[in-house]
Amino acid sequence: MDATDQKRLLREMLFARRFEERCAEAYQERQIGGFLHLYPGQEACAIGVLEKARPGHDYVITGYRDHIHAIKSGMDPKAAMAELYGKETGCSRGRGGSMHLFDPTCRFMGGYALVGGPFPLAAGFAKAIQMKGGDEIAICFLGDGANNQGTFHETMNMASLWQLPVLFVCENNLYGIGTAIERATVETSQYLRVAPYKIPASQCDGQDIDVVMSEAEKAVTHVREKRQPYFLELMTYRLRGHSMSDSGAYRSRDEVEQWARRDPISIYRARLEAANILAEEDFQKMDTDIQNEIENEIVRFAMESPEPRVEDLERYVYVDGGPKPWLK
Amino acid sequence: MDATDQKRLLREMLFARRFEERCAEAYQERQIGGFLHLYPGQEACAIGVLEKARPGHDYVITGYRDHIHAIKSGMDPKAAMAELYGKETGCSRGRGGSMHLFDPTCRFMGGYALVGGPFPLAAGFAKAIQMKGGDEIAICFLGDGANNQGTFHETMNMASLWQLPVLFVCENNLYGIGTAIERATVETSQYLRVAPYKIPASQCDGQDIDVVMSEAEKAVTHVREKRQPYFLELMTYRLRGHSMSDSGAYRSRDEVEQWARRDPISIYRARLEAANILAEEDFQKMDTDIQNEIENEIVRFAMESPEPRVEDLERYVYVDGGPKPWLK
Amino acid sequence: MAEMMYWQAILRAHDEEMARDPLVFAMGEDIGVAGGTYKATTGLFAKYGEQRVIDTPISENSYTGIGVGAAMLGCRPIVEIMSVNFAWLAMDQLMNNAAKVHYMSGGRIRCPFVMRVPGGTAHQLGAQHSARMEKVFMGISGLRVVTPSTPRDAYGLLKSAVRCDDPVVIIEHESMYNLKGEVPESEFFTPLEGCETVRPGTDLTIFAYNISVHWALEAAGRLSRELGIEAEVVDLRALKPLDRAGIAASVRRTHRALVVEEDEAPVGVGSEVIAILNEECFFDLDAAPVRVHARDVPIPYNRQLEKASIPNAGEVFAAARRILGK
Amino acid sequence: MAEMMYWQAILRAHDEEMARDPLVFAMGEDIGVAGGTYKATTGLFAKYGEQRVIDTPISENSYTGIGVGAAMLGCRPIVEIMSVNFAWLAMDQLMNNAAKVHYMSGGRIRCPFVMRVPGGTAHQLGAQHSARMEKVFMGISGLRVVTPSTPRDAYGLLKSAVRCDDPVVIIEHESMYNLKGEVPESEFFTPLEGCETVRPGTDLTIFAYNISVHWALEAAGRLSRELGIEAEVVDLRALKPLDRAGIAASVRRTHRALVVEEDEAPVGVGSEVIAILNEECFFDLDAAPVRVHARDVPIPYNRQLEKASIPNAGEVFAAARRILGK
Ligand SMILES: Cc1ncc(C[n+]2csc(CCOP(=O)(O)OP(=O)(O)O)c2C)c(N)n1
Ligand SMILES: Cc1ncc(C[n+]2csc(CCOP(=O)(O)OP(=O)(O)O)c2C)c(N)n1
Ligand SMILES: [Mg+2]
Ligand SMILES: [Mg+2]
Repeated sequence: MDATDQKRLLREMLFARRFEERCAEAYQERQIGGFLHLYPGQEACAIGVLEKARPGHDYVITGYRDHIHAIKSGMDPKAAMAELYGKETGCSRGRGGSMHLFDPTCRFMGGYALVGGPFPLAAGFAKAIQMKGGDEIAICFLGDGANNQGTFHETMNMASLWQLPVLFVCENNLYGIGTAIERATVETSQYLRVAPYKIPASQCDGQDIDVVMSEAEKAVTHVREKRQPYFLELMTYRLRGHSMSDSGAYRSRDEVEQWARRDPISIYRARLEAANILAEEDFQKMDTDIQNEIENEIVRFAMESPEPRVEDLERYVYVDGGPKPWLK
Repeated sequence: MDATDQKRLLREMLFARRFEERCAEAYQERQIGGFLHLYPGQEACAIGVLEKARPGHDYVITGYRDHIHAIKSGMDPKAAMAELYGKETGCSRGRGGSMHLFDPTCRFMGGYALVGGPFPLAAGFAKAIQMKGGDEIAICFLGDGANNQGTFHETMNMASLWQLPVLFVCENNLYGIGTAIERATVETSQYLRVAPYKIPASQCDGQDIDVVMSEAEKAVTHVREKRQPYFLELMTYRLRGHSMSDSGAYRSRDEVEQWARRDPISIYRARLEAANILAEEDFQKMDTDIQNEIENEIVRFAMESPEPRVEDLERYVYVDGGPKPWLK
Repeated sequence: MAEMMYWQAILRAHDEEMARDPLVFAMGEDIGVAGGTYKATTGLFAKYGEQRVIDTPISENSYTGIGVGAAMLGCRPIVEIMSVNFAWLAMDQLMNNAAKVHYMSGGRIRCPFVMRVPGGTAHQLGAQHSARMEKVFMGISGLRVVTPSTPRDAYGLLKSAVRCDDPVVIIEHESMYNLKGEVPESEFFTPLEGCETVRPGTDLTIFAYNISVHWALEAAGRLSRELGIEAEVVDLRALKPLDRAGIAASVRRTHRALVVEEDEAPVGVGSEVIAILNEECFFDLDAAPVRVHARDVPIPYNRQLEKASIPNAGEVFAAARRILGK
Repeated sequence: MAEMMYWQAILRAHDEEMARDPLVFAMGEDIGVAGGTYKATTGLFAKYGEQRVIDTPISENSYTGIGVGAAMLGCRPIVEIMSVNFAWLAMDQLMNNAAKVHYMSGGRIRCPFVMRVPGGTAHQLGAQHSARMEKVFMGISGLRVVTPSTPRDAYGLLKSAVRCDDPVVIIEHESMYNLKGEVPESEFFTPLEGCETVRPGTDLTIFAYNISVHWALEAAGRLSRELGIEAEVVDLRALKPLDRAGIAASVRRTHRALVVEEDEAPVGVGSEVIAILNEECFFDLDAAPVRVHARDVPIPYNRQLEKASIPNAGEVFAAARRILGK
């Protein structure tokens, strides 16, 4: 990977961070409502994995913590922010909200609010790919907590049985809301849980994007070439609360600080600086540019966009003008 | 185990066989309705395991193929047969039927018709035992197909996490109705599927009751003493159809014949004969006695028992005269 | 016209749609090698292979979800749930995903998903195998729900459902798979909306659906023969969305209404039809509309008790007499 | 009398019942160490320990089933489902086991199981977190379903539910946990059956439950102040079994009925109340009974659209005027 790409990657992670922080502000300002689950600390996961996949070609799905997955898949950040603002220009026309970003044009198949729900959907995408015969793969990002849902077990079995081209990425951030992993899960190493399904699996550091990319490359290649599932566990940490209403009482400040020292952006920035790819000022400028873009283009777009029309409330329950063969 | 017990065990298996065969007849005669799932071929499983547990003291639960589990748990076979006949004297007062035998007086907690449903119930019994502080254990008998249900995964995790005294017995008869295990399940050895839950597990022959008893003894002792779950897989085969409407098209006659040579009753009978514990005539007499008992006592009881009263249709929806603290 | 059984009509619809469109596929427990519990998929495994006729593990929620995911990419899965009771396990994927993804994506994702399920009380299958769950499916926004009472509709509704871009639940009936009826030989499609008058009449309207249509027709025959009462029988057929206008139109003519449902009454089809009549044509009603329905009990195994739990043609007949004071 | 919030009332009921009976225990996601999403179990973990206040994995169906199993042996579990939307995952154990085991065992097994669940539309939580599912719970035989509209009832119903030998579902509301109200200081129990007149009136009856009781009361106040119309407000409170006699008694006096439900209309509480009125006192009705209900859509995220989906006091007010022609 050359220096341009490395800087781009750093920029993407920093963009992700600032995007999420700006969301938090907009939430405080009551511009964004509902539940808001932010990604700071985990940026290297979605960005690193998808860097090694083919966004726009491969199908991507995740849970409610979905902004960065959507953007890295190719969603216009303006459409993402407008969605959070509930606007008609939002990627889901203001009907979805933070937990339900969708963009089929770049094959981002959505964020879902029920823990464990996306497992079978992802396998279903892979089934469709298999039937259609392309070289796409399906990629499913979910958390450690999700693996306790029955759908995990059921889907792993079928994905393996039917040789579905699906990559399961587990972002293990050690908590499901306020419940520590070891209080909810017997086997805390998630990649060890798929052995009975005979799905190849591995675990790696999720804070160092170079490590993520190198593991992701193997994983993606496996799925794409062998047309079989793979399970990749990334060890990570969320630096903010689970959602905006998190008390934080369930973990120590010390623990959070320890992990903050392994911030994926700092790690990568330090590496690029050490390799003389990036100077201190470059980073500052990058940051300022990003913040300006977010403020002047993205947030402004969201702010200035129109609300959906209340008359359209019942649109999209059923497909408008869908096929009615009985009328033919 | 002394000769008396050995003969008793053989008798129990033979009784189970004849009981089930008589049920099949009664079904043909339309005395029994609904779904009827019979146990021939698998007798050594329930009888062998429960021989090493404490029926009446330990809590037992299973699926719809439940007659023999119920009887070995201590249910009066008359009450079982009367239930199949839908009579008021049936163990479930004619409301349950073949798939829903219940007898709390001997702690047989029921047969259930939804595959996978009993897993959490069994863990719940174990939770109650844990709270009450006795030395009972919960024993859950289910099939190989049931292990593909989400409840398997969810329950194994919680049973292990909370150290619940529950023994899971998987009667692996290689089929779920007409689907062969390898067409539905990646890992065909079921005891290997619980490794990620860190539940001790083993597999053994389910046709030789001596083998079953020896493994069951270890399993039961583990659960009773360590107050932890255990998973025991018994390799077995059902010699009849899945239920009374089975076409048989999914397996070869050859395969069935091969397994018929490993009939648990023949195996044990031969062993007792070889050891001179049983003579040919003993067996014939045993069989005649059993058939007489079934016909003259059990079936007659069922036949002669009264039907439930239609006026009582709405009884048992709610507990009759249950506590109403707001009236106090 | 060919006479065929309900299961054969379903099989024919499967076969035609699978032959036409390579993205149509079927999945469910024992539908392939074993040919389907009610034979509705017999022979398809041999013809279309294991990629398109899939025997699933016993994992209702997730194979439903796999169907939903495949539908989101343009496949047209027909997922069979062996018995409606097992659909409780699949509600998460059906209600949270299939029913909502089109709406919550602002119309950007379509979900042409079909679930087929026999729903009804057969013969002494007991409390866990006798659920009737139409009310559950029709209560939640985003699904379409239809239910065929004849082989003709079993064919035509499945054909339409496969072509429809919305998720559709088709409720069949365990006791009707061997029902015989005329089915036109050339291809046709039954509408997924609207009710159908299956017997015209003037004195009262009997609303029914699925198996209860047969009870209603039997009762209507007796009413006519024995008492000279001419009951109109309306097969609701599409339970979601319900045809408010069609329901009201009949009662505006007959002024009396009776609803027969195999299900227990609370928050059921009967209550909904009555609420619609109250809203649409209250002052056209010459008598209080009446529900004929199952008793509010989990279904007992005993044959007599089971029979007493579920309504029948005799009860419809008696209720119609009561409404008309005859 | 002490004024307390809805969540505090629930907490108090938990605490008293757990202190009294060592077989009462609570389980659910994040209810222990984290104190409960809506604080309704705060402090219990420290007081009763992890054996009795259990943080579960995200495994709704199975921890529900574990609760049901424990109840079958005489424990009294209080299972919290964090949001009613997730209850779709637990329906198998709830509907197939909890609701049916007493009946199908011929009365030989009791299942004193309690499920608590906030059910309702809060603020912009979107389609997968805004379900209202009372109709689903109340449609199936074997369960009891209650829903408190005040802190007093939140306390009293949970107390009664824990003591009850039948499975009980308690539907709370995300937007009411901080609602304040008077709760008597001495122990009391609220009946699990029967409705309650929370405002007497003569001109029409407004039936409501859970959060809609507050809309009804607000509308009734305005009707009285602005138009001199005296509406009776009846809090249904027990949704299963519904109090047919109580429902009819009010309308026999007022002759007009309106039902407010937060849910979309089809096969809902409104339709059931109307069906009951038709059956019990059709000729007492001077006007067609009316439903005020949510629009038939998955709930959209956008605030305006969300508001437009859910009814409010203004709609109740307007509907009441229409009924009375004023
Ligand atoms: C079916 C379901 N149960 C519970 C919840 C509530 N909930 C939302 S997020 C969450 C924790 C999920 O943890 P994990 O999978 O580790 O994801 P993370 O948030 O840590 O990324 C829970 C319990 C839900 N949304 N859906
Ligand atoms: C939830 C559910 N899904 C499907 C069925 C239909 N069904 C009944 S038995 C059975 C096969 C179960 O196989 P297994 O667990 O191996 O038990 P076996 O009958 O072989 O003893 C199936 C699919 C059911 N009863 N419940
Ligand atoms: Mg996590
Ligand atoms: Mg089996």
